[in-house]
Amino acid sequence: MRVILRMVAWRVAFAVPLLLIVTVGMFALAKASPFDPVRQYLGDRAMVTAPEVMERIRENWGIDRPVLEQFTAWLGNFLQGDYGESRTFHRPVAEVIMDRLPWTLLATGCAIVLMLVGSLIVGTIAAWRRDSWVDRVISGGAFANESVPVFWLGLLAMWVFAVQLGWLPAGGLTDPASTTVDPLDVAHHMVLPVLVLAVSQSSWLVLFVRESVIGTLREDYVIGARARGLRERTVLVRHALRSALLPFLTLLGARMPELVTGAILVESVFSWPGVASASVQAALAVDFPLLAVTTLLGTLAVLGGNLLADIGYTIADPRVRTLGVG
Amino acid sequence: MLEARDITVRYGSRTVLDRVSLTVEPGAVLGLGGPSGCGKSTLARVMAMMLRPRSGSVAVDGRPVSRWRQRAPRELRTRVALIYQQPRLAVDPRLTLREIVAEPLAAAGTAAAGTAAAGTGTAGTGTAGTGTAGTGTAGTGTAGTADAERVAALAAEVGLTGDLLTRRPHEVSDGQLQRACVARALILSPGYLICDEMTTMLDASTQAHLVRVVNAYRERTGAGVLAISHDAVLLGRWADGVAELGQGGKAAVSV
Amino acid sequence: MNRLTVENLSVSFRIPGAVVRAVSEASFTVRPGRCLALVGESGCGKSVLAHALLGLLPGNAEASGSAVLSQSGGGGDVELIGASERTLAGRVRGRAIGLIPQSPATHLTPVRTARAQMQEAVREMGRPPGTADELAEKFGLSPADLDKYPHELSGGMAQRVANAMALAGDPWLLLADEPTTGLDRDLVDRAMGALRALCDEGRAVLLITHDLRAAERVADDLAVMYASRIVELGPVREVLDRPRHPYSAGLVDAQPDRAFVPVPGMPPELTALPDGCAFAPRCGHRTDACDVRPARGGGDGRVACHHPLAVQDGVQEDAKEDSRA
Amino acid sequence: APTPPAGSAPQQDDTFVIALSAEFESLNPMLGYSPDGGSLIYDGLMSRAADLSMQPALASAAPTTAEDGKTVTFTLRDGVKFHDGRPLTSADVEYTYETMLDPKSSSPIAGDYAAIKEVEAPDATTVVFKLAYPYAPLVQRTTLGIVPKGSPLEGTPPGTGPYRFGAWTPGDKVTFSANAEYWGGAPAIKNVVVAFAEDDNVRATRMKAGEFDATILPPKVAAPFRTETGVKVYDVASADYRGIMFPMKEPVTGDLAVRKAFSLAMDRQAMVDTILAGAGVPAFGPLPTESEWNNPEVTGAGASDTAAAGKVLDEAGWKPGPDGVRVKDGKRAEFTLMYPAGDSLRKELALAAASDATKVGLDVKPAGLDWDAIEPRMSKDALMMGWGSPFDPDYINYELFHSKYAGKGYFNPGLYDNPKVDEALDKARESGDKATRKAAYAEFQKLIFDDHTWSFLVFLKHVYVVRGDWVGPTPGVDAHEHATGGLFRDLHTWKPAA
Amino acid sequence: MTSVALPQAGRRRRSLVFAVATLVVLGLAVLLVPPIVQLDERIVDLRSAGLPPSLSHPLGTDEVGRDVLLRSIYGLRVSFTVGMVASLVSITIGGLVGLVAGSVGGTVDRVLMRVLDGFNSIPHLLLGIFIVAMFSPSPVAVVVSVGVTHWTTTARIVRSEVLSLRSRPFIEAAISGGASRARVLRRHLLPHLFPHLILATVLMIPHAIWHETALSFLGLGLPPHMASLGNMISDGQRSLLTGDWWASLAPGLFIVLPTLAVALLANHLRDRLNPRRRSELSL
Ligand SMILES: Nc1ncnc2c1ncn2[C@@H]1O[C@H](COP(=O)(O)OP(=O)(O)OP(=O)(O)O)[C@@H](O)[C@H]1O
Ligand SMILES: Nc1ncnc2c1ncn2[C@@H]1O[C@H](COP(=O)(O)OP(=O)(O)OP(=O)(O)O)[C@@H](O)[C@H]1O
Ligand SMILES: [Mg+2]
Ligand SMILES: [Mg+2]
Ligand code: NI
Repeated sequence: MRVILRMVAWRVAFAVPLLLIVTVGMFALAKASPFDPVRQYLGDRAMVTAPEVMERIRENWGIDRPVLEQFTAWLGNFLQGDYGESRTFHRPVAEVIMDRLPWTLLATGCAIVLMLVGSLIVGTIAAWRRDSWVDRVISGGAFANESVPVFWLGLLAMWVFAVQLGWLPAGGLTDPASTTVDPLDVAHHMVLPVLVLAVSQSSWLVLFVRESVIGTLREDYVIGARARGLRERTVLVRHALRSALLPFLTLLGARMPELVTGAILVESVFSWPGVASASVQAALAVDFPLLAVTTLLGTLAVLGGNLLADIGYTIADPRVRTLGVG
Repeated sequence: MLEARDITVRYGSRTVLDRVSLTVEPGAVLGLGGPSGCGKSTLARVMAMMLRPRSGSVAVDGRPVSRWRQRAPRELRTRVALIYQQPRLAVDPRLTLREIVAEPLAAAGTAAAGTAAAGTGTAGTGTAGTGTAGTGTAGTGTAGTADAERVAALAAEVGLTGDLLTRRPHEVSDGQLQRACVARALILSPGYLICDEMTTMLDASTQAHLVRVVNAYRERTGAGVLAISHDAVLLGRWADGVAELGQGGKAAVSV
Repeated sequence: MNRLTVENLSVSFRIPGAVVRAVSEASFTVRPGRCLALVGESGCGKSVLAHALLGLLPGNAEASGSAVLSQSGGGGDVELIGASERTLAGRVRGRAIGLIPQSPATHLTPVRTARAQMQEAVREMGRPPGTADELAEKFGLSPADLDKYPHELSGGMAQRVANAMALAGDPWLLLADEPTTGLDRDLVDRAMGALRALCDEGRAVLLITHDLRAAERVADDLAVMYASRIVELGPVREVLDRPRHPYSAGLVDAQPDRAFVPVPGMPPELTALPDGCAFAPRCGHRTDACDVRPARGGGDGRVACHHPLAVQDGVQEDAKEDSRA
Repeated sequence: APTPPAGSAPQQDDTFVIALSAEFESLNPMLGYSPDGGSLIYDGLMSRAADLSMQPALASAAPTTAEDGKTVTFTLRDGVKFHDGRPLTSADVEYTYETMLDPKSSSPIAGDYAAIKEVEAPDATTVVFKLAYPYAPLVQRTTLGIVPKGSPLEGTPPGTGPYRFGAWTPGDKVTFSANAEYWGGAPAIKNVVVAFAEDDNVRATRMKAGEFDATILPPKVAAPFRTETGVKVYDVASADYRGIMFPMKEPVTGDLAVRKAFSLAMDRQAMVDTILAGAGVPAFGPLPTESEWNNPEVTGAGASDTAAAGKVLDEAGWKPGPDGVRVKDGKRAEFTLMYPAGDSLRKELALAAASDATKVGLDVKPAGLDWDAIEPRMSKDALMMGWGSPFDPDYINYELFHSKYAGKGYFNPGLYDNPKVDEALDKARESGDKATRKAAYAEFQKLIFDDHTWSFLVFLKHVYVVRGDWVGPTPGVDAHEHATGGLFRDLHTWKPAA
Repeated sequence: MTSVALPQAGRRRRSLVFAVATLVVLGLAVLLVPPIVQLDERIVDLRSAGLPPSLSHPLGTDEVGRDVLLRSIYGLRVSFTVGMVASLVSITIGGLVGLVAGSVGGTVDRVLMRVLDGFNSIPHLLLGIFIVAMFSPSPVAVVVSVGVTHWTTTARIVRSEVLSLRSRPFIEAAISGGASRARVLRRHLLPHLFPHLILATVLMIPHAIWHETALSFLGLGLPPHMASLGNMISDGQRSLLTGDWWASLAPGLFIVLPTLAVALLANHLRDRLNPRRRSELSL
């Protein structure tokens, strides 16, 4: 317990400078990128906008001022709780985030849970029935799944479940015609995106679980557990899988950025009004105020995910605990 | 002289060893007994520089040890060889027995191996009665074959037949594995040998055989041996003196 | 009545370019109330034999012969060799036959405490939760030590955990592979006492050990194994006091409280066992007859040797005489 | 209102769901929302009918323009109320325009209204536009929606249009409800939802699944809907063209013969048939044939004419080299054709154009780039462009072809400079007389056609897919951009077919 | 009799034959076809667009009349090179960082892990976009952008395994035997990590190809008209709706088949690396 508390404290202490560095990095990237925020802001209209008008917008935004000045101004405002105005959405950043974040959290949260449980079960079954057709289908499917763009998977799911079978709505947060946000309706609309996000991100997890369980299944302690006459399920879950959890937990933390990328695509395929899809628009439009906040959120998610993973494997593997992880 | 002075070890808040001192003289066999769980293996790890004690000091031939585990100087580390209590845990499951025995040689590089071999002289003159002649003249020929021969000789000396050397740990019995561990410990000609329950799972004949091998080595090189065992009879036959570690980690050395 | 009858059990391992004959034609019977001790040179196949009885051999092993488990409790006889995983897991392992593995530390799942694993075994065997502590107590393990993770256990503690855990399912037959490794004198006594008590309660124990003194105290019968074969099998006192196989005699003599000299020579390679007596190359009585493999014979079926030692203490009878008899 | 795809019956409920590819950036006219009309919430002073004629909307009649062409006066319609109940006054109009023009607002459309010097409201129903220079297209520009005075730049102010703004779930949809008091009559469709789905395939799939009532799709993706019952596909002509802009100051593309041969080599009909799946027509100039301003002389053959192209090149001294590529004075007839990488239509057109060009010995290398990478190279390399407005011909063309704009951003990046063109454009812009303007534009079209300033390739047809049977949809001529405009501009007049 | 069912040797052999055959056929196609049949990437043939598979076009033609098979073969060459190099780059960086962080520990570990968090904070897609945008789009830029962003996963896996391994007694025994830090890493830690590293490498290949597509689509990767599998897949996206399935099936298969083949080979390799598995199969 003390180890964990100390770890959390360390992480929190590290988080502040890290967040600062990440924003500076983001700012530098945004500056170095060849994208022109004004052109992106104007979109199609950029073509028919006089250069003088563009110049004026640039001036209004202050993006012609020195880099350092721009950054300190932004940081100052940020620390005072003023997150600025999103250029892509023409609205205050705080509002954009508040509108969208809950939906992203909801969908990705569900997807993470589904992904975890699903890949543990599926991966273990594949390892257990190694080289059988079940294993072949699972691991072949996982490799194929990793080769298929998320986008495709989304369209395919939509085609099957929404068009052909008509079981589930194909997209959106609620029924397009409804004017209220009914939880049941949202849940119904959430099924496909959550499923697709979970499936699209689970190849690594499934295969790594399989790999590790295959490894542990041949260890003496699993034979020991068998010798005790434990049920196969107990042997599999509490001995083989339990000891194989380490890389899996790590992967969870490490796959966070991939999950965000997946969320971006899934949100855009299923017209899910989350913050992830907004972040790509923000990046392409070099909408720094929004980009900075989405990046900070992303950083927090990654830090949180990694911290949980680290705590997880300190708990999962007592041998690591004795050495301590920083 | 391998000397441990006032060693205190704690795991978490539990004190396992409390100011224990122990000295292993070159050329002598010191037995160490004590109830199960009293900290004998822990003390062995401390003396092999593999565990940093909470307090206390270890000195090898008068040289105090200030850094531990990986950081301890190589020559000090290899000066003290430790035979672990659990052979299964102490070997890399991916290596063959031959690689396990040869590993310290390979790690030292062939130059060091050459001197090690030269230092011990005939390695294979075993008591095993196999008649396998050791190569007394190391440094001649290619270092690689010298190493290989040395490994083969040592393996024969501890009673490992040739077919076993190509197998991996899970393909041999625990006793065979333990013998490989003994060979591994001897291969760099350490000045001190710590045998943690070396013979505990071996049949009487093999046990006697290994004790002879260690004794022969000790006599040949003047190495000091710390023999940890529960078997008072065995220690009586083998050791020059026996120290008793009490429960709670108090040492009551009775030589 | 419960009984385990092993007949002509052989186990071999396929390895690249060779076959390891780890157990050859082993035959013996284990009955309730009796303790059979199995001793022999390191690497002669004792552990493999035990694993074979529980169907725990790796994939490259081949077992032949038969090992029939008869149980009075119903369910009929079970042929252990070649039994299905389901039968073994559901009826045999833990419940009918318990195993104390030789390297207890590696047979514990490293990421869970000893207690968690112990409780689990007790629970799955349908015994009350308190059993875990009771069993630990039986082998002199304090309940506090049960809360440790395997890597925090000392060698002896791990051994005690393993001993206790083997009894979780209250099996009538215990296969104890070196159950005293790493235990101090008191604990050895305690463990041996516990094993003896088991036998006295009407259970059976197959005790694999290197500790002949301990075997002498606990066991009823003693089997000596050499190079994959059981070369001598008889009442424990008989065998220890009057070993008839030269190897048995050497083994007895090698004890620290006796001569403390090893049996001369190297053990044979199990990949290239001679056609004749495997001990012959190390044997002082070797003759040409030894080129033919001796069967366990000699009236009481006790020893497999062409030149068994005389029945009288320390006096060697002429080998030819013996075979005449 | 999702109806099961099988159910082909017209709308059962009163909500109509339109799917668009791009989300509105804002719903505020001052920030550039729907300045060309077609907004559901707002009305401009004038509005545009399906035949592109200008009709008074918030103005009671067409405006009067002073002699010098620099003062334009509107009188407002009586009794118009904003959705919040406030009556419309000229102060609102003045506020809307002035705020939009205020540099501080950073309004992206401010440039279109550069001619306006100031807007005055002498009394409650009169609005006077003072112009910096005579600007005939002003009337066309007054389709900009009017908001109540004092409306902030953020948020969605009330309008006077047929629909009230309901709610906006960012990233998902915007809902509108009918304005029963609309001055033009209450709409039959009571609720409109505009949902956003950027990807064409996604829109098509969700349309198929019955989640949308109407959407706009690329022709190929729309094709399967043509055979579906209960769904109607409208191919709406547009002024939306794709063409290749040549850098005029470069040695190869600067040569008229090269440009002409290139244009002759284009198999425009194949492009229409294959790339546009038939939903388009070959283009030879910037104005569609539907436009009253179109000069019919500017035309050509749909198929390629490699013989003629070869002849043009031969005559100009471009002789085939050893590798088949023509050479003149040691200069290979090669140039790069850029296209925006994310736009598959332009990519396919660029590839088709490049392969057609190779057939006459021109070595054209396509390059798919991001717009930001394209921008600095526009004066050096040819570019697959897309523009087109069916409204006043002054729109865009002035900036694209007038030498005044040479090198200014996306305006005339090829540095085209023809004084005669400048003159024609200026004349047409300043004249209040339609006949004069028409003549000037006819000349302008002829001049750029003869110069082959651009190789126009195709006009697209915008394909709308609408579920249900409706009276009211009237295809007009679409512009390059088509948010809720286009077919949906008169949504409030749509009624279910009996 | 055995606790782990021994898989039929025949099945294993069949899968090996399949893997090798697939790789050989595709490899030969990639090596031999380009020199024989030239592909001019800008040439399209609108008059024969969207043809279903036939003798002259075994896998049909795409939306603008290009032969799908020929493009797939060219695409395979480009995409697999990019995918493999990117994968190796990321695995190498990740492996090294993970090894160092895990085995050195302490401050080095902390700092490396926070650097890693920093990299992870920016979604791959975005970081990739910026990286490619800063250099000019080319296969090298794609490799860099994917390699530089994807090492983090490997690094974390390796680190966690190292952490767990280095407290094991056998590592201590090696240290005690005089092994240097580097030798412990190379000889004792690395081989234990191989299964994970191999798996990660194989999985990264299709992932890198996918990233290449995403970047190309934004105008930042390979030229969108270039014959790469990623481009073909994104071009073929519509075929789901328009019915010319062959346009996307072929490039899809060209990604999945070699990936599966490599995965199968890797499977066999991992069997050889697992000592117990190895003896079970008598390898
Ligand atoms: N890594 C560890 N973490 C926590 N406690 C430990 C650890 N290793 C050993 N211990 C505890 O330290 C004590 C001494 O252990 P050690 O292994 O030194 O005993 P020992 O004397 O060798 O016993 P045995 O004769 O049974 O092998 C035991 O109580 C054990 O539980
Ligand atoms: N998986 C395997 N593959 C090949 N050979 C094996 C395998 N397992 C064991 N053996 C061999 O079988 C023989 C018998 O091994 P076993 O473990 O039964 O010995 P043991 O009698 O228990 O010895 P010890 O007293 O040393 O534990 C040994 O020679 C060993 O090398
Ligand atoms: Mg110990
Ligand atoms: Mg054994
Ligand atoms: Ni990625």
